[in-house]
Amino acid sequence: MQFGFLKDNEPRVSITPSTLEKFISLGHKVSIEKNAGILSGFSDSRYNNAKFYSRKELIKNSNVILSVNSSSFGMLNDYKGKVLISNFSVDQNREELKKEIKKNKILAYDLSMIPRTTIAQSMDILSSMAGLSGYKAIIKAAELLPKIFPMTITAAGSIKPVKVVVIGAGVAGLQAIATAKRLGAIVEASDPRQAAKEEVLSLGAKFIEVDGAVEDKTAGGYAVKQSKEYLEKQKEEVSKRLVQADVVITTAQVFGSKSPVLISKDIVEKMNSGTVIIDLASSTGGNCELTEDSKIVDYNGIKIVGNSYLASELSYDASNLFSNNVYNFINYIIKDNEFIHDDDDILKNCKI
Amino acid sequence: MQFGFLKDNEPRVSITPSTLEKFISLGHKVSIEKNAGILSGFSDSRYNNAKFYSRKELIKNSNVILSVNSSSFGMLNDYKGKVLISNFSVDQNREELKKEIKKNKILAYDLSMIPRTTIAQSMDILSSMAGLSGYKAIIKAAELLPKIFPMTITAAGSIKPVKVVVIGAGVAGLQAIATAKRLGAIVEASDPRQAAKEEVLSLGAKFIEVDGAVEDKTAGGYAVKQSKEYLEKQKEEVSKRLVQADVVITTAQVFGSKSPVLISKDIVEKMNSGTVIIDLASSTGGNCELTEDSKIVDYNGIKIVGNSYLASELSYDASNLFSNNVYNFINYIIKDNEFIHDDDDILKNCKI
Amino acid sequence: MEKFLFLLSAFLLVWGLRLQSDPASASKGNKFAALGMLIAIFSAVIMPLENSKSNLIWIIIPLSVSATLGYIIAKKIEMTSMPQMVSIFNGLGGLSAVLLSFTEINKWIIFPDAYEIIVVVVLLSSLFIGSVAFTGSLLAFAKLDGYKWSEKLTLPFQHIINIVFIFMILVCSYLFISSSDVTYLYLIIFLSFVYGIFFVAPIGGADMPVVISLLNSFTGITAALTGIIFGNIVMLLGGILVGAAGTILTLLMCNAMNRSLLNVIIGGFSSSGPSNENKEQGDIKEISDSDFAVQLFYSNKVIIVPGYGLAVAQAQKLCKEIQESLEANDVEVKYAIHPVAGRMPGHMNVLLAEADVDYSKLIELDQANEEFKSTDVAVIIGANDVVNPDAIDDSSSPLYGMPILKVWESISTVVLKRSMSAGYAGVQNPLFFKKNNKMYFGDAKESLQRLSSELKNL
Amino acid sequence: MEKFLFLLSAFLLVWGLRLQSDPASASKGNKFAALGMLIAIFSAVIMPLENSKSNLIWIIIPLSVSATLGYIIAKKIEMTSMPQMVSIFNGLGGLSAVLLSFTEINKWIIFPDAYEIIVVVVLLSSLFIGSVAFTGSLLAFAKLDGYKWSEKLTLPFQHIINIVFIFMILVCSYLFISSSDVTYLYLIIFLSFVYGIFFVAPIGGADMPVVISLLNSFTGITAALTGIIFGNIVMLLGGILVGAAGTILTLLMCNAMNRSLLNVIIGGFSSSGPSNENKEQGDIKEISDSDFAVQLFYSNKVIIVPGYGLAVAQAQKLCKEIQESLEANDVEVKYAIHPVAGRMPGHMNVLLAEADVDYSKLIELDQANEEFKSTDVAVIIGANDVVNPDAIDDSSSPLYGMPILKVWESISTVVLKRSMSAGYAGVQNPLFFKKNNKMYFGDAKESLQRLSSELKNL
Amino acid sequence: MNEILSFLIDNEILIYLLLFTILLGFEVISKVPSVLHTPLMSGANAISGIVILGAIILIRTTETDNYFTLILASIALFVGSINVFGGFFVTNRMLEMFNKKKKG
Amino acid sequence: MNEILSFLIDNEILIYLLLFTILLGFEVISKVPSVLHTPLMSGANAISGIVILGAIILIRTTETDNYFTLILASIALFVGSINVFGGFFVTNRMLEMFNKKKKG
Ligand SMILES: NC(=O)c1ccc[n+]([C@@H]2O[C@H](COP(=O)([O-])OP(=O)(O)OC[C@H]3O[C@@H](n4cnc5c(N)ncnc54)[C@H](OP(=O)(O)O)[C@@H]3O)[C@@H](O)[C@H]2O)c1
Ligand SMILES: NC(=O)c1ccc[n+]([C@@H]2O[C@H](COP(=O)([O-])OP(=O)(O)OC[C@H]3O[C@@H](n4cnc5c(N)ncnc54)[C@H](OP(=O)(O)O)[C@@H]3O)[C@@H](O)[C@H]2O)c1
Ligand SMILES: NC(=O)c1ccc[n+]([C@@H]2O[C@H](COP(=O)([O-])OP(=O)(O)OC[C@H]3O[C@@H](n4cnc5c(N)ncnc54)[C@H](O)[C@@H]3O)[C@@H](O)[C@H]2O)c1
Ligand SMILES: NC(=O)c1ccc[n+]([C@@H]2O[C@H](COP(=O)([O-])OP(=O)(O)OC[C@H]3O[C@@H](n4cnc5c(N)ncnc54)[C@H](O)[C@@H]3O)[C@@H](O)[C@H]2O)c1
Repeated sequence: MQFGFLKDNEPRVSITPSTLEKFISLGHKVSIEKNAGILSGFSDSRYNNAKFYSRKELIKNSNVILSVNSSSFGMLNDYKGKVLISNFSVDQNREELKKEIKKNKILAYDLSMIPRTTIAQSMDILSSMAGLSGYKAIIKAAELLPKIFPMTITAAGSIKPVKVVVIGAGVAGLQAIATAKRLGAIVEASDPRQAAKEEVLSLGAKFIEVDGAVEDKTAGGYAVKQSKEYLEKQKEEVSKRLVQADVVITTAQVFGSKSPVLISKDIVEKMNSGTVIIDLASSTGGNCELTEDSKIVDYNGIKIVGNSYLASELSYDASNLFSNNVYNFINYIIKDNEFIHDDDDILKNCKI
Repeated sequence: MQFGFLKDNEPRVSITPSTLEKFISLGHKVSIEKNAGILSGFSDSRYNNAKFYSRKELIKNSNVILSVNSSSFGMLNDYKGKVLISNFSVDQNREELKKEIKKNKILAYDLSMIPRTTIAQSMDILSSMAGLSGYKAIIKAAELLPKIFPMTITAAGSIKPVKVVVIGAGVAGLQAIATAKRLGAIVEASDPRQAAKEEVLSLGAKFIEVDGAVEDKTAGGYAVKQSKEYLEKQKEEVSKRLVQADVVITTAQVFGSKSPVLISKDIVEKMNSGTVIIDLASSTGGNCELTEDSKIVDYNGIKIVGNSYLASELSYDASNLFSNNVYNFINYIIKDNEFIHDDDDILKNCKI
Repeated sequence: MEKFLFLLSAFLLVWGLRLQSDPASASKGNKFAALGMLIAIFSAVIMPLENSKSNLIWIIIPLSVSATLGYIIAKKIEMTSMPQMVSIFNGLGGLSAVLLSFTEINKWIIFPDAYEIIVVVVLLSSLFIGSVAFTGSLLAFAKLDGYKWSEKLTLPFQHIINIVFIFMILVCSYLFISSSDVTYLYLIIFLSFVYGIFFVAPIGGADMPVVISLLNSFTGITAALTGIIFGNIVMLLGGILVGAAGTILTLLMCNAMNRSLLNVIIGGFSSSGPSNENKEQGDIKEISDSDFAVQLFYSNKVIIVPGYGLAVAQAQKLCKEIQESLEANDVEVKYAIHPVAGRMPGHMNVLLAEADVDYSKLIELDQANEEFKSTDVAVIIGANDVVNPDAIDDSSSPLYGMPILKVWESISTVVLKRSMSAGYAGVQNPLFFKKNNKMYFGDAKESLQRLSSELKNL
Repeated sequence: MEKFLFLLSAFLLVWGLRLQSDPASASKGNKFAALGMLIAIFSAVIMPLENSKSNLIWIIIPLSVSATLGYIIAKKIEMTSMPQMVSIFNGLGGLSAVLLSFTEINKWIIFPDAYEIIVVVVLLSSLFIGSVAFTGSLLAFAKLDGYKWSEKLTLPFQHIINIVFIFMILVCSYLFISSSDVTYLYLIIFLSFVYGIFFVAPIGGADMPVVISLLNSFTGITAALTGIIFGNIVMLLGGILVGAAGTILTLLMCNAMNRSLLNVIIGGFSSSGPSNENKEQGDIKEISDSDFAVQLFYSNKVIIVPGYGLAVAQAQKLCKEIQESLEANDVEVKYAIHPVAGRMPGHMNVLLAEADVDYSKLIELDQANEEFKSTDVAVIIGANDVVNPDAIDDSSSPLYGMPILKVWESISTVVLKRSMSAGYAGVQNPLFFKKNNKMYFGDAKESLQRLSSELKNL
Repeated sequence: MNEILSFLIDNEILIYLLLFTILLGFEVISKVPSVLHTPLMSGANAISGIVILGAIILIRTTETDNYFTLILASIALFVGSINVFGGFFVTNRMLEMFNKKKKG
Repeated sequence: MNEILSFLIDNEILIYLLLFTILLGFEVISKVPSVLHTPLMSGANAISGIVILGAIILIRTTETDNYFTLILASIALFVGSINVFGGFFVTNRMLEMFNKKKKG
C-alpha cells in the first residue's frame, strides 16, 4: 500500500522520522509532501527512505492519504477513490461532509472518533493531544500571569501560591492539574463525572463537590449533558472559587453538543485584574461567555485565551504522539495489506 | 518627609497598596503619579491615603522621588535638589550620570548597589528581581519550546524529559534550576564560583565541573573575571551539554564588565532545531554571541531570547517585592525623619 | 567429662534454637543445634553407666542407617513437601517415645519394684502423648499430601467422644497400674492411637502446620518425661525447651493466620478471609507482612508495577521509601511503566516524579517484558488492567490485543490492592489466581506502610 | 510454702525484666519485678531457719525507713537527675554487699571452721566487686552531677597502676586467708575502694551511663555470690540475672553510642567528637538518638527550622517523614521559614514543596517568633545565621540588625549540623552554647534517618 | 499426691531449672518473623528427637541377650534418629535460602 | 582448685540453672530499644538489691546480743533496701511517661 502524508496547515505533521521507519519495516511505501515536518523540527533530510512530492504528485501516487487535520485536505474532489485518514472533528457540518465523501467514493476514517476503550487508547488522538494541551494551558497561563506560581518566602516579602481552578477533569484537565501542582499552585477542580473526583484526588488536588450530577455509564467515558439545576449549582460552587482564582483552565466538553457556558460575564467582572482564563473548549463555543476562539480577549485586565489547539504549539512532541497514533491505527486496520472487515468496533466508530 | 512615586516606563511600580500602608503608618506622606500601578494590577483606587498627581505636580510636592528604573526619571534637570532613589544600573555611562547629579544638587541612591551581605538582603533589588527572572526564564522557555518538560510514558509513545542547561548559578540561575526541576526537566548547571557547586546540588541538579576557576572571596558574592584558559575549558565542557540541550538559560554576569560570551555562533549551529536559549545577561552584552538585547532571534529554528528584564513581566509580584525592598531601604536610611550619616556601609555603597 | 559435654550440648541446643529465630542467623542456629545433638548422642554413648553392657552394635547400626536415610530423604524431597516431611519426622519421634515407654513399662511389669508408681505414671503419660503425636502426625501428613480420604471429617458428637476416650484411657491406666495386666497396656496404646486420629481428623488441611507444631511440642514433652525416667538432664531440658518453644510457636502461627488456637482445635475450619469470595476463578493466596518483606529483602531484582491505585492512595512517597530501603540492601529495583496505567497519559510519571524517583529507574513496556524473566518479585501496586493476562489469552476480553506487562514471567508476583474488585475495564484478572501470585490486601498507603516498617525490622 | 514463694518471686523477677524490655509493657514489668522483690523479702523474713532469733526489730526499722526514704527521693528527684540517682542507688547496693561480706568474713575470722576456704574466696570476691561498685558509682554520680573536681582525670601509666592494684589485692587476699589477719582485710577493702575510683576516673562524663550499667552488673554478681554464701537460690538467680542482663545492656548501650566497651573502659575518653573543639565559647551538649526521639515524641508542639544544610543534605523527604510520624502521635509540627534561609530567595519553599509539605504548615518569621514561646522543641536543621542571637545581642556582629528566628524562646532547641563550623556569614553562633540547646551532629540526611528509625521504634 | 509433692520439694533446684527452661523456650521464640515459622518448627522437631538418648541408654543397660528390649529399643533409636537427622538436614535445606544474602 | 571442681560436679543441676539463667538474662534484654536503656538499667539495678535477703537472713540468725553483726547487717539492709525501694520507685517514674501517650 502506498501512504501519502500531507503538509498540514499548522505546525504538526502526521509522520515523523521514527514512525516512518516503522512503516517501512512493515513493507509499506511512504511518500511525504515537501517540508511537511519542517515546523515540528523535522526537516525533509531527516526522513530516510521516503519519497518527497508536491501535493499534486503526492495525491496521485498514494492510495491512503493522511493529515493531522481534515481541513488540510482542501477540496475533497481531489481525492476521488482514495482512503483518507485524519481528524475530521474540525469539520463543522457532518452531514455535508458525509455526502461529499460518498460522492467522491472516498473511504474516510475520522481518528477523533476512536472509541475511548482501553485497547483503542494507543490510537486515540484526542487523548494524546488533550494531554499536551492540558500541560500547555498551564504554561501559557504562567507566561501571561503577572505572578509566579509557587509560594515563596523571601527577604523582600512573601509571595502567596497561585490559585488554579480547573473545570473539566478529563485528560486535558488532569494534565493541567498535574502541571499546576508541579509548579507549586493550589489547585481545585470540578467535573460532573463521578470517577473524576477520585482521579482529581489521585493527583493531589482538591475537588469541588457539587451534588446531583447525571451520569451515563454507557457514554464510554464522555460526560453527558447535565440538568439545568446541576449546572446552576455547579456554577455557584465554582464561582466562589473563580473570583479568588489567579488561573482558570476550562476543558468542559460534552460530546456532540456545544460546550456548556460555566463562566458568565458577571463572574468575570468579579475576578481580580490579572487573572488568566485558558479556555480549551473554545472550538465548541467555549466554557466562558467572553471566550473568542483562537483569540486572547483582555477584559478589564483579565485575559481570556480561547484556544483548543494548544497541542499544535508543542509541535515536536505532538507530531510524535500523533504519528504514533496514526501508525497504531493503520497497523490495526490493515492486515496482510488489506483493510480488515468493518464489523470491528473501532472501525465502525471511525468510518464516516 | 514627602515621598513621590513615579509611574515607570514599564509595568512595575515602586509602591504597592500594602507598602503604602507601611509608609503611612510610619507617618510619611506619600504621593503617587496617576495610574502608576495600573500595569501591575494596582488601580489608583486601591491606594488608600495617598495623593495622586501628574508628574509635574508630583515632583513639585515631593522631596524624595522614587522609581523602579532610573530611566523613568527622564531629564535630571527636573529634579533639582531632590533625593532620588531608584535602580540606576541601566544608565550606561556612570561618569556622565555622576556629573549630572552633582550639577543638579541631587542626592541619588542606586538600589542596585546594595551590598550582598546577609543583613542588606531585604533591600537588595537585584536579588529579588533576579529570583523572579530565573523563574520566568523557564516559563518563557517552556512557552517557546515545541516539547513538554517532564518525561511522559503514554499509549501514543514516550516523551523524553527535556534537558536544561543553566549557565551561571547565581540567584536567577538557581531559581531557574528549581523551576525547571519542578517541571520535570533534567538540569545541569555551570558556574565558576566554588560555593555554586554545593548550591546547585542542594537543588537536586547536576553541576558541570570545570577545573581552575579564579575565586575572590573579597568580591562579596560576585564572580570575578575568569582567566582565558578557564573560559576555554568551561566553554568546552559546557558545549558538550549545550548541543544536546533543549533549553539553555544563561545568567553569567561579572560585576562591572561585559558579560562573558559562553555560547559562540558555531555552538549554536550544532544545536538541535527547536532549542530555546534565554539569555538573562543580554543587557550587559549577553552570554550568547547571537543574543540581541530585548529581542527574540530565530537562528535556524533555534530561538535566542535576549531579555534581562523578565521580572517586569511578573509585574504584580515584582512590584510587591521591589516596593518592599524600597520600604526596607527607606526604613534603614531614614531615622527620626532624617537621613542617617553616610559612614554606613550600605549607604556608602549606594550613594552615587 | 561427659557431664561437661552434656552441659555444652544443652547450651548448643538452646543457643541454636535462639539463633534460628532470626533470619540472618537461622542457618547457623540449625547447625549449632545439630552439633549439640551430636555431642549429646556421643556423650550418651560414652558416658559411664552403672551396669553398662557392650551392646554397641545395637546402637551403631540403627544410628548410621537412619542418619544416611535422613540425609537422603532431605536431599531428595521437594521444597514444597517439606511440611509433610516434618510431619512424618515428628510422628517417628513420637513412635520412638512410645516404644521406649513401652519397654520400660514392660520392665516394671516384670520387676514391679524396679520403679515407683510415680515413674509408671510418667511412663504412661509419655506413652499416651507419644502415641497421639504418632498417629496425629501421620494423619496430618496424609492431609498435607492431599490424600482424599484424609480430608476433614468430623464424627457427630466429636467433643463428647473425645472426652469419653480420655476418660477410658484414664480408667485403663488406673486398672493397669493396680493390676499390672498387659491387656490394659495394649488397650491404652490402642485408645491413644485412635485418640491421636480423632484429634487431627476434624481439622482442615490449611491448619495442618499449626497442628504439626502442636504435636511437635507434644513430642517435646514426651522427650522430657522420658528424660526424667532415664535421669538424663539434657533429655529433660531439650524436651521442655521444645515443648515450650513449640507451644509458643503454635500460638504465633495461629496469630499469623489470624485464628485462635482453640478455634483451630475445636472449631475445625469454617470461616472468613476474602479468599472465599471468588472461588469460581480458583484460589487466591494472601501473603503476610513479614513473608512479603523477607521475600523482597532476599531478592536480587524487584520490579514495581505502579497503577491507578497507587495514585488513588497517594502512596508514591512510601513506594520510594521502600525502593530505597531495598536498594540499601543491594536489591535492584525498577519501575515498569505501562503506557495506559492510571487515568491520564503520563499519570505514573507525574506520580513518581513527585516522589522524586529517578528517571533512570523507569522502564517501558517492551524492556519490562524482557526484564521480568530475570526478576525475582514483581510488585503490582494498585494496577489491574495493565497486568491482565486475558489481554493475551482471552480473545473475548475487552482488553484483548492490548500490550500488557507480563509480570507473571517473573519468579513470583505480589499484588497490592484493597479488594478483589475489577479495574477500569471492569473485568476480573486471572493473574490474581495464578500459582506464583500472592495478594497483599489493603489501601496501598497502609499496605506499603506496613511493608516498610516490616522491612526496617529485618 | 516459702519455697513456693521464692519460686514465684524468681518468676516475677524474670518476667518483670522481660516485660521491661518493651516500651508498651515496661511499666507493668517494673511492677512485676517489684512485687517479686516484695515477695522475696517477705519470704526471707518468714522462712523457717535453723537457729532463728527474733531480731525482727533490726529488720523492720531499716526496711521501713529506707522504703519511705526511697519513695520520697523518687518523688522529689527531677527527671533530669534520674541517671545520677540510679548511680547512687547502685553504689548503696554495692555497699550493702560489702557490709554483708565483711560481717561474714568476720565470722570466719572468729570461727575459722564456720566456712570452707572456698566460701571465704567467694566472700572476698563479693567484697572486692561490691567495693568497686560502691566507690565507682559514687564517682560516676559526681561526674554526672557535674562536679568540677570529678572531671576526667587520668594518672600517668593508668593501666599499669590498675594492674598493680589488682595484683596487690590478690596478694593481700592470699595473705589474709592464710593468716586471718584483719589488717589485710582492711587493706583489701581500702585497695578495692581506690580501685573503684581508678576504674571510673578516666572515663568521660558522656560515657557514664555505660559505666553505671557495668557497675550495676557488678552489683548483680556480688548479689549472686552472696546468694551462694547464704544458700538462697533467689538471691543467686536474681544476681545472675542482673549480672547477665546488665552485661548485655552495657554492650547495647555502647553499641547505641557507637563505641566499643573496651574503648570506653580502657581508652577513657580520648578521641573524637566535635564536642571538644570550641571550648572557648562554653560547653555544648550533644543529644543521643533515643533521647531526641523521645523528646520529640512526647512533645505537644515542635517547630522545625530548615536552613541551607537541609538543602545541601537533600534531606527534605526525611524531614517530611519525621513530621508525619510525629503528627501520627498528635504532635503539632510546623516549619518556620526565615526569609533568607538557604541560598536563593524562596530556597526553603522549593525544598519543602519538593517534599510535599503542606503550605499551611509553613509559618513566617513574625508568626514563628510568636509561636516559639509555646513550643516544646525547636528543631534547627542545617540552619545557622538565621537563628543567630547575635543579630539581636551583639552590635559588632555582621548579622546585627537582621530579624532572626528566636528559637531559644522555646522550651528546648536541638541543632542538626555536621560540625561546629559557621554558616554563610562566617560567624560562630552563641545559640549552640545556650543551656536549653543540644546538638545532634551529622549530615542531616543521616541524622534524620537515625532519628526517623528511632521514632519508629517508639 | 504426696509422692509428687515430696518429689517437688526434694528437687527444688530442678523445679527452678524447669521453670527457667520453659521461660527460655518462650523467650527464644517469642519474636520470630513468620517466614521462619516452618523452618523453626522443623528445627524444634529435630531437637525433640533427643528422646533417642533414652534409647541409647536403654540399649547400653540392657542384658545382651534381652532381645525383646534390645530390638524394641533399637527400633526406637532408629525411628527417633530419623527424626533427628532427617529433621536437621531438612531444616538446613529450608534455611539455605536465607543465606543467599547477608544483611546490609 | 579441686574444691571448685568437686563443687561443680556436685551441683550439676545448679550449673545448668546458672547457665540457663545467664542465657535468660541475655535473651530478655537482647532486643530492647534504646529509649528503654536507662529505665531498664534502673530496673535491673533495683533487682540487684536482692542482696538484702542476705542481710535479713544474717540478722535473723545472729545472736540477739551480737551488736557488731546486727548493726553492720542492719546498715547493709538499710542501704541495700534504699537501692531496692528507691530503684523501683524511680524506675516507675521514668516509665510513667511511656504511659502518657499510647502508640499511634
Ligand atoms: N492512562 C490513561 O490515559 C487512561 C485514561 C483513562 C482510562 N485508562 C484506563 O485505566 C486503566 C489503567 O490501568 P491500571 O492498572 O493502572 O488501573 P486499573 O486497572 O484501573 O486498576 C487499579 C486498581 O487499583 C486498585 N486500587 C484503587 N485504589 C487503591 C488504593 N487506595 N490502594 C490500593 N489499591 C487501590 C483497584 O483495586 P481495589 O479497588 O481492589 O483496591 C484497581 O483494581 C486501563 O484500563 C486504562 O485503559 C487510562
Ligand atoms: N536566601 C537567600 O537568598 C540567600 C542568598 C545568598 C546567601 N544567603 C545567606 O545564607 C544564609 C542562610 O542562612 P541558613 O541558616 O539557611 O544557612 P547558613 O547560615 O549558611 O548555615 C547552614 C548550616 O548548615 C550546616 N550544613 C551544611 N551542610 C549540611 C549537611 N549536609 N547536613 C547538616 N548540616 C549541614 C552548616 O553547618 P555544618 O557545616 O557544621 O554542617 C551550616 O552551619 C544567610 O546568611 C543568608 O544571608 C541567603
Ligand atoms: N479508556 C481510555 O483509554 C480512555 C482514553 C481517554 C479518555 N478516557 C476517559 O474519557 C473521559 C473523558 O475524557 P476527555 O478528556 O476526552 O473528555 P472531554 O474532552 O470530552 O471533556 C473534558 C471534561 O469535561 C467534563 N465536563 C463535561 N461537562 C462538564 C461540566 N458541566 N462541568 C465541568 N466539567 C464538565 C467532562 O466530564 C470531561 O471530564 C475521561 O474519563 C477519561 O479518563 C478514557
Ligand atoms: N548574602 C546575601 O544576602 C546575598 C544576596 C544575593 C546574592 N548573594 C550571592 O551573590 C552571588 C551572586 O549572585 P547574583 O545572582 O546576583 O550574581 P550575578 O548576577 O552577578 O551573576 C550570575 C552568576 O553568573 C556567574 N558567572 C560569572 N561568570 C561566569 C562564567 N564565566 N560562567 C558561568 N557563570 C558565571 C556568577 O558566578 C553568578 O553566579 C551568589 O553567590 C549569591 O548567593 C548573596
